[in-house]
Amino acid sequence: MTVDPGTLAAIALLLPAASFLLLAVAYPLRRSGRVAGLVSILGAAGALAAALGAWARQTPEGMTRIAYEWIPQEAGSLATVGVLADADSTIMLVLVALVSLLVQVYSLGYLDAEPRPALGRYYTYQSLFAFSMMGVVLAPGFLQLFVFWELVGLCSYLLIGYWYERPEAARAAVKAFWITKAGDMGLLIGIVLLWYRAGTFDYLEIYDLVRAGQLSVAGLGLVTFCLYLGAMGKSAQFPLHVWLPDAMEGPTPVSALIHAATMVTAGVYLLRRTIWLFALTPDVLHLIGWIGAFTALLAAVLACVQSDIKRVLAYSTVSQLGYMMSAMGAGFAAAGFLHLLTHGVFKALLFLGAGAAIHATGTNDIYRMGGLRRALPQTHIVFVVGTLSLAGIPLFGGFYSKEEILGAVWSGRLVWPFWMLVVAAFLTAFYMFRVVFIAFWGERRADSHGGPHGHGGGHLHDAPAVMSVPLWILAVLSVGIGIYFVRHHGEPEFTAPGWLTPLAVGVAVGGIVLAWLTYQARVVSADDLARAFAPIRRAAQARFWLDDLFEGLYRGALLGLSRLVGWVDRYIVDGLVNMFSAWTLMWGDRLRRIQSGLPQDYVYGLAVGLLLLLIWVQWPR
Amino acid sequence: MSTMPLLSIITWMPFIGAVLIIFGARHNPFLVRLISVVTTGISLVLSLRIYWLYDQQAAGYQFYEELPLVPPLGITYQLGVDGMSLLMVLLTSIIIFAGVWASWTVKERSQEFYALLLILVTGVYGVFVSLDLFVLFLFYEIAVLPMYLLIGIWGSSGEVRPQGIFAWAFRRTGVGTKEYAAMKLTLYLLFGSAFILVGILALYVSADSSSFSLLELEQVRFAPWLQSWVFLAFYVGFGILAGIWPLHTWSPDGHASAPTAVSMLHAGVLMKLGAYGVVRLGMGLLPDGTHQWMWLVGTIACINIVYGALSAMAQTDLKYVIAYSSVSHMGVVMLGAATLTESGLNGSVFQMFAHGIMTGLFFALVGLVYEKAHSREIFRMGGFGKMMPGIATAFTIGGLSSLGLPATAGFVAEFLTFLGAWQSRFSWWLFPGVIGAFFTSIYVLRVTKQIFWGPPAADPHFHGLPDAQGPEWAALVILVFTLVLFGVAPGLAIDPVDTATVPLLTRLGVMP
Amino acid sequence: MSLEPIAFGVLSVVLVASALAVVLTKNLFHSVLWLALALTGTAGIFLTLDAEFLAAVQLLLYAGGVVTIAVFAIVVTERLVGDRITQTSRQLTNGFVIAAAVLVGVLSFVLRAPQSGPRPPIAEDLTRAIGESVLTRYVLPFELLALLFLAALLGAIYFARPDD
Amino acid sequence: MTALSLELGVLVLMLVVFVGGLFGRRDDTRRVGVISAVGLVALFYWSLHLGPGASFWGGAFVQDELALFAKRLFLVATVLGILGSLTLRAPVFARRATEYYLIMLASLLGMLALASARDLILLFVAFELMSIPLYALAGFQKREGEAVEAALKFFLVGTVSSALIAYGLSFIYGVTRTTQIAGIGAALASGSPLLILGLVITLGGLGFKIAAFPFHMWVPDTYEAANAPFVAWLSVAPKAAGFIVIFRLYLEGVGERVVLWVPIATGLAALTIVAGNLMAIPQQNIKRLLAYSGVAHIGYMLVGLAAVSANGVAMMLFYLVAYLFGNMGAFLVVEAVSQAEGSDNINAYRGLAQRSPVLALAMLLFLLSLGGIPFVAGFWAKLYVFWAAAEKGLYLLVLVGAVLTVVALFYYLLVAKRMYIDAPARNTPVPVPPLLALAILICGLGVVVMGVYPKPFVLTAFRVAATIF
Amino acid sequence: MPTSMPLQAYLVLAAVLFAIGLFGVVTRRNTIGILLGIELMLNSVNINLVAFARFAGDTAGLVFTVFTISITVAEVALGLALVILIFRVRRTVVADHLDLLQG
Repeated sequence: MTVDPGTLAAIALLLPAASFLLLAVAYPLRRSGRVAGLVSILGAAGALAAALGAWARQTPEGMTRIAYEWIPQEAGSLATVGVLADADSTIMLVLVALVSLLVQVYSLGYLDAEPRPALGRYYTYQSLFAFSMMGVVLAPGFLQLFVFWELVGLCSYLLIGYWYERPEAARAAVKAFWITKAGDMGLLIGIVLLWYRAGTFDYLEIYDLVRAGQLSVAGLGLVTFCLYLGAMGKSAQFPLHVWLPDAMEGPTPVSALIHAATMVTAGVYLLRRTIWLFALTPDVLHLIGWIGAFTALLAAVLACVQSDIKRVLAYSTVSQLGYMMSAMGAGFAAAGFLHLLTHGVFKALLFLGAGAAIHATGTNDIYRMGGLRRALPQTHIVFVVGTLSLAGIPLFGGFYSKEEILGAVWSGRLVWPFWMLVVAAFLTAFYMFRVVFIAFWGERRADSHGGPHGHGGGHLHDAPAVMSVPLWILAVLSVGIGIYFVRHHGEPEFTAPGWLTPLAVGVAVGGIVLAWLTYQARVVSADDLARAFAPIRRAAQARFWLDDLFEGLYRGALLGLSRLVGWVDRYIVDGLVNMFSAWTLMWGDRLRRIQSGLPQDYVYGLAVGLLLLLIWVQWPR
Repeated sequence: MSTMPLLSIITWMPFIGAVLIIFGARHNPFLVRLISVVTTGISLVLSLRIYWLYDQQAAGYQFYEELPLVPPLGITYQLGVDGMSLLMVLLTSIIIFAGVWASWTVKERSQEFYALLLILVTGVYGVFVSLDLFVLFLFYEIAVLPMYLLIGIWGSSGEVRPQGIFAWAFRRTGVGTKEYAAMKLTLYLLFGSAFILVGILALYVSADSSSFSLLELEQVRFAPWLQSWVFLAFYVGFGILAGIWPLHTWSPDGHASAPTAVSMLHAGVLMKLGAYGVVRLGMGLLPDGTHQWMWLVGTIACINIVYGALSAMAQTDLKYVIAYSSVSHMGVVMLGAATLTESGLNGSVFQMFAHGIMTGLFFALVGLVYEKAHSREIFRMGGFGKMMPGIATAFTIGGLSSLGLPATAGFVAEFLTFLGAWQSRFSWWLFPGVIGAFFTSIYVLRVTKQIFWGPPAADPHFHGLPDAQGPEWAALVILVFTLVLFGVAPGLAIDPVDTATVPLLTRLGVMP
Repeated sequence: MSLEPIAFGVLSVVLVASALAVVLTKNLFHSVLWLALALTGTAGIFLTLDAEFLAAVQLLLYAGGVVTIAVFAIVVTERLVGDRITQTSRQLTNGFVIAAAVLVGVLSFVLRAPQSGPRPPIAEDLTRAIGESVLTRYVLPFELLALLFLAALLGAIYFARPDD
Repeated sequence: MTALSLELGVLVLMLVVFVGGLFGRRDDTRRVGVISAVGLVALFYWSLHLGPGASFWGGAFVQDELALFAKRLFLVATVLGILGSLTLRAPVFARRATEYYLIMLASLLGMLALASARDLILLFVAFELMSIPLYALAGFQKREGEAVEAALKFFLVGTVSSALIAYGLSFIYGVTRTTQIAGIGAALASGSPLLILGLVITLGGLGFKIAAFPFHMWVPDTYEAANAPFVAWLSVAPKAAGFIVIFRLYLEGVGERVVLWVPIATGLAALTIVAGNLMAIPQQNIKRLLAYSGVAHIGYMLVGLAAVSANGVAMMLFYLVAYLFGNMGAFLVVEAVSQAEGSDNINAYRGLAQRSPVLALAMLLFLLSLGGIPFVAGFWAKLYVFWAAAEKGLYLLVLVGAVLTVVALFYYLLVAKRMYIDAPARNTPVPVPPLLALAILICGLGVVVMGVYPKPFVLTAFRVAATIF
Repeated sequence: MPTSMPLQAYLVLAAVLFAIGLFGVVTRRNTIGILLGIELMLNSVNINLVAFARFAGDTAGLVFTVFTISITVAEVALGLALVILIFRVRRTVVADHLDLLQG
């Protein structure tokens, strides 16, 4: 029996949906906590199996499309839903399913101290997320993409706010939602505008139009820019990246899954799916490349000054997303997509690793960790593997894809972005090893014993199997990918200059060395370093005032405007209504006074009335 | 097709219930509720049945009933539904059925409460199913008037400090009290009905066909000048009920003061009645007037969307937030209609339905929260998610639908409207619409965060509150289910609606 | 040349003058007397219009009846108050303006009316004709008039009797 | 003589009352009221068997559809008025019942004759026969300063208006050279200014009777001071009679020239509606409130007149019937509450719904009917007159009327608020004397039946109005 | 000097009397005085009627006059009774004092 990849992909999509529905409707099941987790994990596992099947059966050129009518209209259907399985979507599907499954398993350990109903809620959200993210991946058209795009945003919101009783978490959740939503509004407009030109939401149909040259290019830049706005919000590009670091208020597995491996890459994935459309508007592509590179550099700088391990990783994610985007901007989507996949694996690894450390120590602060190398040897190893991948050291996952991006950007003649990315690569290696040296290698801090998760009590130990097994799987994958690419070079779409590899490896090693000198060997004083870059450091600690800007816009401009409008509505618009009614009352009172009670005044009334009649009847008309 | 007068039964069943309650259920609160549930339940079941039986291939008005009332004037009790009114009838049924459950706890004078509520519902049904303008108007008035007592007796007063240049007027009108709100709502809507009446009479007189029948008037091509002003009259008249800016100010006060089921019904269904009137009478009968004034309708709708959202953001009273969100969402309804495109109009009708359900849900929830916490002050409450997860979840789903999140009915409606807006003559309408949706996400989530998904309130008064119970669940489940069902499968609504909007647009000359 | 225009002129002057006196005199009793004069003058006008019977009715019923009742009322009220009633007027200007305006209004129509023809001759006995029509064509109003008197008197007696 | 049977019947009834008053207890002769009521019911029943067509004295007295319609209306109103009056508490209404009912019947007789009058003299005499007893009835509580004052005001203004009518009629007679009303139509065609003058002056006098603004000023004072059942009757029957006269003089057989009255009627209608409704707002006394609202209702009826068409007249007739039940019903409830509370202040109605739900419901129905709300008579009434006016293109007038309806509802709802929303001062039910309850019940039934099934009434109104044009 | 006065002359005379009567009605303070004004107004009606009747050569106007005169008397009778009554109840016949009811 042969099942085509489309069907398998659809099965992968529907399994988490089923577990979500089950958990959402079956109230007692949800309240039971771990059982709910098992249901969700079962769904994710099934989805992974189906995804792997789909991937295995997928030929590079093959394409399966399943579509059902979703919104009808007089002339056929307005919008369809379905599945578009091709090489890109199936591999992405595998990534999503894999990370989802691992994270869900990991969470059993990470969140074991949670009350049962809360845990059930968590897994319900997780299932919904898996379903939604797969929906994004498999979407055959813009509308479905948008539907699931919003749903993943919802899941992000729900999961960031999982510990909603913490004010920061609640605030971060809405902040994430609002800022991505702002971008999504651009996406929505873009979709509407594109639909108006193309008459369809379907990728393939639009692609056919583009190939046939039937899609007018004039003014298309606005459309693609609007589409890009969506990607900008979701993939945390400058200046809409501000939500992502705050999103770290969510549980760490959530950060790993949503805010590192999958959801935040949706923007990149969108560009990958529709790069042929963006190719029609080179200006917009250039802009994307510039913004991507700038984001990469900016976030790398920001990452250097963070002391919260998750925030370092978050800025790192922003930075890496910038990498991917700049590759897209250079017009070489495959390079960016490749980095998306590898980044998904090793960044999930890093987050889960950091999660293990946090779980053990009960703090996010790298300066309060220290010396975890000995206390958590397994965690240490996998974390270093992830770090090396991220830094772009050969034989590790990120090396090849990162170099591809640099090559792509160079080939795309984005010279300035290229050098920004190189600097960012240096900084990446630096800040990641800064974390490694401070948290894992440095002196053990006296106060770092035991977290709130009940595993403390004096001595630290590695995470339980449910957490470590996923870590190891990801670590192995990171290395595996790295080795795989050493042996299997894909055909690049461009020819990179020969000096690129030494340069890339060089800056990475340079970064590591600097970090070692500063934080481990203490040859370079961290304070001197800080002093040398004082203005940048201060700006970076203030997050370049971007968060303040958004806060100001929100509180000052928006809430201020709303208060003004609210006041105007109550006291001017409604005031006018009240004025009319008050006038009516007043006139009633005034008119009543002609009723003086004097009999002769009543006769006056009679006479005046008669006069009025006499005048009115002979009024010329 | 069934030979039973289904529409009449649907329409009059609540009225029968009201009569039974008045005369048969004195001092027996349970019997009162039972009668209410049974009669509205019958209406709901029959609404589903006509939804099921409606022949979408044949389209047009079905389940036709006729009974001449005043033959010399051509007034006929004439009922029928097309795809659009079908959906509205269903909406009404769902909302009132849920409303009865949601107000299970009304204790004071419950006999009168339910009787008035059911009479009101008969009026609402009547407007949606009647094909005779006169009868429609008659039902319209019935749908408005019981509101006065419902709000006046069972409503709640707030406090508004008079200020600004009209402070004197506020002091004179006694703003803030429930009596004020009730009077304002009733009079404002009746003020609107004056315009409707003039419009209807003008059409009747000019048509020269001695009939108030919609079916016959649809065949008449009225003189352009007449169309022009009659359309405006309809727009103002029905627009007041639809909450168009700047004639919307009855709605926040009214909805905030009204008891739960009344707010549900009023914001959920009655405001739709206004939009329905503009579409059915304004656009359906007056093509030239429609074309002439659509710029106004759409532009004001845009103002509604953004202005309503901003006003909602400024409120500190939960009910006012919801009330202003209705103003904003009714803007979407009117915008969709103003686009004069298939997707826009479908979106408009869909939004009527979606907003009806979601706002019904909202008001049900606000009622429940108020009942448990005895507060509507957003910034005094907090962290209810833990104590009342059911209410919190339902509120979140309603909120998400309100901000147009996919997989809820709100998204499809807004999206279709946006598509239509860009297709219309005034493509810039799209942008206020989108901005409004964004603003909606801000105020909805702000409120949700503050009350439910945020840190607990400091006030010990708000600790240990119960979740929804018993009958209240019924209301929530029905509404949430509907909201999601129609969001996931919008075809359920759009298929029948399309059979009504396409002929309408054809008559307007914008579709072949 | 007949006497009629002269009589009309003289009577008009008397009428208007006495009417003005009725509404302007301070002494109420004098007012009533002036009214009697005005009513008598009206009877004179009737004579110039060849309506002798009506002149008689006017004198008997009107001048006689009304004036008597009025005097009676004055006497009664004066006796009760124990003092002579002097009456003043209020808002003379307003009253003049409104009365003048009504007069102008009425005259604006009257003077626009086409000139009437000459007076037709009177052939028959007017009194007899009146009597006949009252008993034939106008018998119903006549009967009703009787009832009207009955009702009015019932009311008047009810009001005037000092008991209960 | 069957055509005159109603008038003769009332005459006989007056005799019976007169004789009946001579016998029995001196201090309570109220049974003559019962006799009158029974007699009038019998006459009403008899009137249903009368057909139109008779004409006497050369067309001076006609028994046409309009006359019959009006007579039935007068009879119903009077029966209701008498039923209400029988329950009056003040001793004078028991001791002097003979006078009271005799005078009332005399007035009724005037109305009956007026309805058939097609001759100026008959019209004037009948009109006065109707009016003069009203002055006596208004001041019937002659020990009460307010009642007497009201009666005097009523009398003074009324007599001036009689003078106006007589003055106007004299011009009409002068131009048409006949006392036949039928002559007006022909004469109007010539456009004689004197005729128009006469008709306009007469209209001024009639404006007093129907209480159009600004001729209405006697209304609130009289209504406030006189007893409620009498006011209920006064607010309906004489006004209806006034309208019948208007139909006869201004519309019947006038033909094309009838458009002359459109601007006048439009202006009067608009003024009356606006002024009546506005002045009603600040009233605290329910009778004054109803008085001003009654003024506004006259305005609405004038909207029908402004249409100067058969439809307009038909709709006015329908309106009159609706107004009869609604307004009389309201005043009768006022009497019931007044007897229990000793006050006509609207605050006396606080919590009535909880004290006497049925009475409150009845009042609510009457108020809603007056306010023009569906399923009670007033809704159709208002709609119909608006329709008639719209038919003639008077959209602006209709709009004014419809918008002012909202103002009217404001003060009706204020009463409803007191009955339904406010808490009662005490919880004892309001006792309603059986006869009063019967009268209220009749009014309530009338309001509801007309509201739910207006068809027969409308058809009748159309049939009646068709004969005028 | 014409041989006989035209109709208009009588009508004008009547109108003047009517206006004077009205003036009296609205200016006199004593209710009896007001009644006298009303009498003047009604009296002018009679002049009108008789004049019209004469110029039409018709008797109906004369009959009408008989009726108006009679009715006037009845009205005056009732009115004066009312005046006496109000004097008894309120101790005044000044119209300006009769303003218990107003508004």
